[in-house]
Amino acid sequence: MSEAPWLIPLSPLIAFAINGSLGPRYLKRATGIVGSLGILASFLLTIGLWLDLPKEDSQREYILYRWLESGSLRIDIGFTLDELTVVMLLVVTGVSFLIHVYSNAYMDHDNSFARFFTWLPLFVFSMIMLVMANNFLSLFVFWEMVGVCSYFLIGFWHNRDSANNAAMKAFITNRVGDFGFAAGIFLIFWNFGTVNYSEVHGAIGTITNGAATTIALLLFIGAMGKSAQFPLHIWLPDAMEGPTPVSALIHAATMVTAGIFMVGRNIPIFEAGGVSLIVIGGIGAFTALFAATIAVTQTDIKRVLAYSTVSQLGLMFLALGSGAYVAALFHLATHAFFKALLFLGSGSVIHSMQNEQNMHEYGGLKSKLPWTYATYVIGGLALSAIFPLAGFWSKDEILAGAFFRGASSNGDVLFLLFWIMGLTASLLTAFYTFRMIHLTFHGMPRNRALYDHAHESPWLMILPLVLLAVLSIAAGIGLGFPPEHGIIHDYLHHVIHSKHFELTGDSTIIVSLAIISTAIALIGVMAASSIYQRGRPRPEAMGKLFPALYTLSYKKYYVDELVEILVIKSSKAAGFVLWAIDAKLVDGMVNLLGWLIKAFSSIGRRVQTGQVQNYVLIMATGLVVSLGIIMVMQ
Amino acid sequence: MADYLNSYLFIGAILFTLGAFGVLVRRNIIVVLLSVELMLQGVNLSLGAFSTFYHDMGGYMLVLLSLAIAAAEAVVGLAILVALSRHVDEFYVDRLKSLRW
Amino acid sequence: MSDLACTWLGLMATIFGLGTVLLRSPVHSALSLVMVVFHVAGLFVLMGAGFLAALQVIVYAGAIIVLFLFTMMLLNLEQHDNEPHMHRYQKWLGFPLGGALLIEATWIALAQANPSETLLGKYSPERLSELGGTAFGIADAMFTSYLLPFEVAGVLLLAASVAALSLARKPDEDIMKAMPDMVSDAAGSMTQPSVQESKLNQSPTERGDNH
Amino acid sequence: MVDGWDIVILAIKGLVVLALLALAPMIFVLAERKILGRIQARVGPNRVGPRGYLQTFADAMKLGAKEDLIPPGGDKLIFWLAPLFMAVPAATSLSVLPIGPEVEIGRTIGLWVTDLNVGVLLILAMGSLAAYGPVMSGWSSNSKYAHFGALRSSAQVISYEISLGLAVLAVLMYAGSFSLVDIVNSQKQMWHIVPQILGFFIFAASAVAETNRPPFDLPEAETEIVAGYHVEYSGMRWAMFFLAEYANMFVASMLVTILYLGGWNGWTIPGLEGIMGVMWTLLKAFFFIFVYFWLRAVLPRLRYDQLMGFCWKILLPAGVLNLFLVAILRTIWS
Repeated sequence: MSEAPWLIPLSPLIAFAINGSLGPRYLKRATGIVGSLGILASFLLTIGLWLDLPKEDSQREYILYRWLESGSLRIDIGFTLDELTVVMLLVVTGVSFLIHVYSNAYMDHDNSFARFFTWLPLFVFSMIMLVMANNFLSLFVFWEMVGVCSYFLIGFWHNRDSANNAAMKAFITNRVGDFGFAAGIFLIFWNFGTVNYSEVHGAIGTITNGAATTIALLLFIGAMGKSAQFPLHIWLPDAMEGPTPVSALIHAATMVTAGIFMVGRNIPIFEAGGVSLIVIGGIGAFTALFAATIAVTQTDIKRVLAYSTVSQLGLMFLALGSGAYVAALFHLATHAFFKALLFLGSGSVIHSMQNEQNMHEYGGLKSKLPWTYATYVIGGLALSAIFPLAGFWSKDEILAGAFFRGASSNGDVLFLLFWIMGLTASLLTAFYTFRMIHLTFHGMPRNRALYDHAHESPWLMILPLVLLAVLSIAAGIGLGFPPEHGIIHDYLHHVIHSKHFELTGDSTIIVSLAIISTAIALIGVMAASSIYQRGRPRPEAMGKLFPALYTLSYKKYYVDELVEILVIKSSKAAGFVLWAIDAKLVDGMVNLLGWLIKAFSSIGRRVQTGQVQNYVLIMATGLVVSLGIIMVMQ
Repeated sequence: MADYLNSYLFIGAILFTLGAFGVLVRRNIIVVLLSVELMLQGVNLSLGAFSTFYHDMGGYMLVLLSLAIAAAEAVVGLAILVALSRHVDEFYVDRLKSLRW
Repeated sequence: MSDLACTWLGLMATIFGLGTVLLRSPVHSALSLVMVVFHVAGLFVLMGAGFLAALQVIVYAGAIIVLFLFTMMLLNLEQHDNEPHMHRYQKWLGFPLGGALLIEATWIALAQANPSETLLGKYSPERLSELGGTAFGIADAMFTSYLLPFEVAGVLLLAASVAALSLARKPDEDIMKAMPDMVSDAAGSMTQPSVQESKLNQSPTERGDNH
Repeated sequence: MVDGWDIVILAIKGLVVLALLALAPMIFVLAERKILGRIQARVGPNRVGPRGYLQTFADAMKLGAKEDLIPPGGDKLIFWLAPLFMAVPAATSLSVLPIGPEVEIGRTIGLWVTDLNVGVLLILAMGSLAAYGPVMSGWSSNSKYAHFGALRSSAQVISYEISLGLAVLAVLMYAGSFSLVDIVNSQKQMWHIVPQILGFFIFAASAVAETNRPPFDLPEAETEIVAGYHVEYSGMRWAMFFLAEYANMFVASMLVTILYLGGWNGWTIPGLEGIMGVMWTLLKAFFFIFVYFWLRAVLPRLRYDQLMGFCWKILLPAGVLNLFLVAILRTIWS
């Protein structure tokens, strides 16, 4: 497979082309099969690439053709073939395939079935190309294409205003991040004269610390946009307006992980960039805690999951900032499994509850949806990081990484604070996860009409859930045991390793840290069970205990409103001022000029008789005169 | 040899001047167009003569291109004439003043 | 022999050129131009460019001027042979300008008395006979150094034919019926100025009906 | 090296062409009337001379004796020039048509008047000049029928010239020369009709249209516009139109023979190549003249829109296709 890696993105592209051209008229429901097969082919080819990965560094770049050449800028359509690519591709194509299968059943009643299966493979194609790119420009192009596809998919139900607004919000918020990202790429080209990864990484030592920091921070702004870090996280919860499989695809496996991947791919730049890692860790830890506190009070099942995703992405950035790079990617993979599971599970619930998303309308669905319930609990346990499920292994490593970074001699004490923030976040994570599970599946049904109609989803939706549940159980222990020396560490160590930080302690510390985090998660689980299952204390009472805090959390800290005031209103005001200047001053000057020209030309226009022959006469006179001058001169 | 070139160029100059005179003086739009063709004849002759005496194909090529341009010009000019006849039924250049606003 | 031929052809071309410019009837002018074309073609033959001569006759005489005659007959143009003169100064300025232009053009022609040897191109008579004649020489040049102008000329011809079609086309009545309100605006704006114009330019029609 | 004999031979050749121009139409007219009669189950002319063979001479004498009318209100000069514009191009075309191979009669003599290296172009040029006769006569006659005939004729000739030129272009590409003699010589192995059967039909149709013959005889459609552009002519002037039409038919037939049917190439007796060559050429040409008569007898006249549509929508695309095919064949076989 390393001879023809272009086959991997090709098959989703072909699926897109077939579905896009023939889908609406001829294929109709068959587009789902075409799309799924396209992704499956891609997944199988990725496995082929995994088994056939080149061992030598020199073969790890595959150039398909030269895309453009301008001055010293040379861009190839090329692929990076290394372990990081393989891991990302396995996660992306694998989870995407399961989501495609699931969508076949989930979207069954939608009129725009073919359109859905047109954008979905294109999205996966863009993501694959993003992951496989060998230079920043290709990365940027497909980074944008992912954004475009997400725009189409979030706004899939385009006759809903809320969906259109959410799509635009996602698109525009991402533009803010992309601005930083593009500026970072310009700086890279400015400093290195190339945008190829390997050349840039090789030459990283030649630039000053300040330049490297600037580049790293600008790139991180891009990552913040795509991976929904505070304050650019606002698009992600709104993006839940898209169909649930889209939410799963965008927010679990693919799009939001692009930022993590990008930082992971460019570790040398970030390590060279001084304080950038501390900034990354700080923003990650803050976002993790911040989003978790919001998730605690949300009532919309998908919104809880959305804030949970933001929170988990924050943890991944915390890992990257701490230098526990492999842990970040490990968590990326496990998170992809259990978050996709939870999204698809919530999709199954929503599907059976006739598109009701408010958890206060649920309750007691355990018996109605046994399969969904079972897999959902597994996913919830994994998200809460309960031993020995997948989330435990990866999250534990992240927190351990932060602790070691803070505690070690060459580390930074700030990271101990970040560690505590991460611990608090995981407490809240366990709490809101089980709050969600209790509200949805346990207790008495709160809406009888919906409850009576509820039924278990078709097997085509259950099958991906079961597979993901198995992965959520096994992936952590399979890949990450023993801690710091699991399969994934050995595999990725070649491409991602820290030059600066040795994040290991003796085993007693590791074990005690694991016990602490598990204990905290269990506390969260038990608190949720106590409040929402037994009603001791009652949930309403808890809300009234700290009304201000509750409202703050429920209103998402008023970030949207702040943005509205700070960014939108103020831009409008500034725009009004500028408009006034333009309309009065600039236009006035231009009008004055125009008036002057008009005044002068009212004299000059008398020359124009409207007769072509007069014009020709004047022209001929000019010719005769100029020829005459030449004649006389010689 | 050189004398020949001169005589061809002289004939070309006469034809060109006659054409230019026609364009300036005649009122009938179709005669004006014919005079333009006459100017092109003069130019073609000069180009052909240059080409022959300088042993270069450039002049011949330009004659060919000027043939193409003459054809295009005649076609468009006559189409305008047809359109004129349809709208104003007027073929004297000095009465067509719509260029003046 | 060829001195005589050159003089004769040049003289006749000049006479017919004068005829083109001065004859009252446009049809006579056009036929006079045909004769000019023949004589110019004869001069081409005299130069040894028979291919060009043939093309000249085919394109100019065979197509362009026939097209002129066709249009004249189509529009009954020959009826308007009394030319009114509204701007006499144009005519009186035309004569001195024409004379000056002739003097200057002649001067330029005479200035070419000695073509420099260094300017000679690669298509010497030997080379031409090696290629197989003027036609082959032109083909040789056309598809090498003059390929782009040749292609552009093709595009020009296409554009001209499209332009002629759209200019000379009658307003499409089917479309008018199909889209009444949209076209009524367009038709209004199309016909209105012409109505105004014909009113403004009202003149006694001198069209004698001979039929 | 011009000696006296050359001038004598050239003079003889010229005389032969003139004789052809004058005599061939007479024979053709008689043949046409006889053949038309046969096809339409009539007898045809049968009064003057033995079995009516002298009918054409009687007609010619009658025309010569007729009064030469000039319509009032017309343009005398152009009315007078128009028949010349018909006949001169036809005669000029005849002068470059080779009717046989080179023969040895004391010296090497080609059976043609001149062998121009742009012979085909000359014939095309003369063909395009043929538009002037109708236009001038139609305009100067000051008659609406003549006017219509002239309009139709000019539009038709310009249009069909294009498809004609496209078909000829393919032949030129195959032969690699503009000279008619070279073209005939290039068909020693294989006549051009074999690879260019499509071009042959395009050429034949266009040639019929160029000569204003049925079924493309709209410029002189008797039933609609009486006789078209020459309705006002009488006497010898009218005879000149008549002459020119038949001369043009002869030129077109010769051209088909030379361009597509191998000219004088054919089975021959050693020693008699000259005579056999002339015989072959004329035989092929006469066959095509017969086809002209045949078409007139059996086909109805086209409508005007059909005429234009046939040219622009069928012949022209087919001509381009033919050019492509021939280019491919030429590349493959050479």
